[in-house]
Amino acid sequence: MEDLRSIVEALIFASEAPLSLDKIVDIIGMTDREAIVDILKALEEEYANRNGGFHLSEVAGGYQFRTRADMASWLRKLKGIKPPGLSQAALETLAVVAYRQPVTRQEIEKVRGVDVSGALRGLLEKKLLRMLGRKNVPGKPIIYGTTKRFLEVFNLKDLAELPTLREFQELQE
Amino acid sequence: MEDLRSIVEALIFASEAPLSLDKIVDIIGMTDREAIVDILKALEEEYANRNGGFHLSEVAGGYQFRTRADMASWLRKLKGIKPPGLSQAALETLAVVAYRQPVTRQEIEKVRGVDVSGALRGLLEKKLLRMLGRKNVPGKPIIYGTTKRFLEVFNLKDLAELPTLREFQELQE
Amino acid sequence: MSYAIKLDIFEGPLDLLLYLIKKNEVDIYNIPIAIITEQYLNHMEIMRSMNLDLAGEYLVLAATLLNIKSKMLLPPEEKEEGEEEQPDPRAELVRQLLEYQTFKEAAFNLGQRTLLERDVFKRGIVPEVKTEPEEELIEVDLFQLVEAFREIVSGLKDEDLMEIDTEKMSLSDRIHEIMERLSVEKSMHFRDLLADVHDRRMIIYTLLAILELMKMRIVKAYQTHAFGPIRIFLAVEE
Repeated sequence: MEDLRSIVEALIFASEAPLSLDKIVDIIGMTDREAIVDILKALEEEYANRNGGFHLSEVAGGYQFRTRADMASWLRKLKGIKPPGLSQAALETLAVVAYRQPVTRQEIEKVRGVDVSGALRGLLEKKLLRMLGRKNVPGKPIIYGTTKRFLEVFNLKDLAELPTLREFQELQE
Repeated sequence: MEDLRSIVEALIFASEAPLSLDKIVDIIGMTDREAIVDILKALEEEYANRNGGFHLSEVAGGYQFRTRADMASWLRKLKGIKPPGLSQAALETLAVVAYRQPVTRQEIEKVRGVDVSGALRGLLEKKLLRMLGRKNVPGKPIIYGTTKRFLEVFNLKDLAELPTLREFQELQE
Repeated sequence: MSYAIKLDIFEGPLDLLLYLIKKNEVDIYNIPIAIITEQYLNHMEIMRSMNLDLAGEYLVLAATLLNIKSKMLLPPEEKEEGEEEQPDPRAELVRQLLEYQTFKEAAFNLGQRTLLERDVFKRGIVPEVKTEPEEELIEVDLFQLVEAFREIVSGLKDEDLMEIDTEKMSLSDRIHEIMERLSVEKSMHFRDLLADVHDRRMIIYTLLAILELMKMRIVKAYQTHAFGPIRIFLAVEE
């Protein structure tokens, strides 16, 4: 099925966010998921072998074309940007939410030992975190969790891909 | 020059607009234009022969990856299943209703300062708002409120779970 | 000078404390509290002299350290028969430090990942697909909703409008439930509305909801005779 491969490729290429297998199957209107899975695998392999400027990665529960990591310095030149990066405060706040979610502001502050409202707000604006609702305890504090965008930005298939906290504890011993 | 090809490819792929030869030469910092021209030709040919979901075209004085023209119907389908978003106008109207309900159109307009009939209609169609009834005052204006669907979309158990402005302000430093 | 820069990048009191423990090469499970406390207080003094904004959290931890120090100075109490051993006054602080250190490590690991828009980039241009022009759509979540509301009301002069009344939100919930039932049943007995309500606040909200709906003239309440059952109707048919 030569053309099915092209359709899958075009869909992933045109999608703004990583495109999930479910969506691909849904759009193509095919029940044969296995055929699509095979195509995705073949495409991933093809781009990896070709080793061009970009390849196909599996990220945030979907597929997306991304430039090769060792091209970064050229692309920064193209975009005329300094790597935006996140502050240490933002990264620490993000780490606590990623591992402890759903989590309240108070719980994050207990771990970090500082006020985190500024960091939280920044992460909400960047859509790396979101408000999930409220915790059913006195005061009903708002609870926070990570977003799909978080997975996309940090190049994660899913949250389970993060190393466990235990691994970091062992590092310290 | 295997890697130069990859760099050119990555630059075109990640560029926001069609990328001109001049710009490519400028970024790579090479005086040998001919080498770049050769790479561009080779890439164009490679993608044409491969006949995948997209190829490299020369447009508007630059180079750009574009999906194959005969993929258009699939891409339209892709666009169609985008997560239902809201325009800024709809979001603002929704926000006013959520926090001020039960509320009439006139009251919303007083807060937002613009005509909201279009936004209201859209939100009713999306079943995020509903008519609660009519206010029994001259003109019998319709009264609007949010729906169950609204609670679902925003992951709320009930309206009392909406974040308050005070909580929101706490996030600001 | 390098000292000053170092101070600036502490992420908080726990970070400073971890730094001191590392610098002194002491065991985190057996912190020499007297030395570390002194150095901690010195650092605070330097920060203050440089007019750095000293967050209250630094003071809280200073107090904790001094408290632990004084406890450690007390001679161990005579143990009585069967009495449990005194817990180490440093135990809670050690637990906190270890936890923070773990997350600091996790944060470092996150920062080391291949980041989008820093290390890798996605396709730059959205390929055009001919569709009818429409307004640009944005994905929204709760944060965007509150932000939108805050923006709107912050432009208003009326201070009252800034308030969000959580009581009113609960009231709106009750109004919705009543309207939902009325749209099906057309009319109902007031006491039916309270039939399965046991929470006192809920009873109050129900009463307030009915009053609000009557005030807006969405519903009407009738009573056939004094002390008779109250029936509620939709005032205007939709």
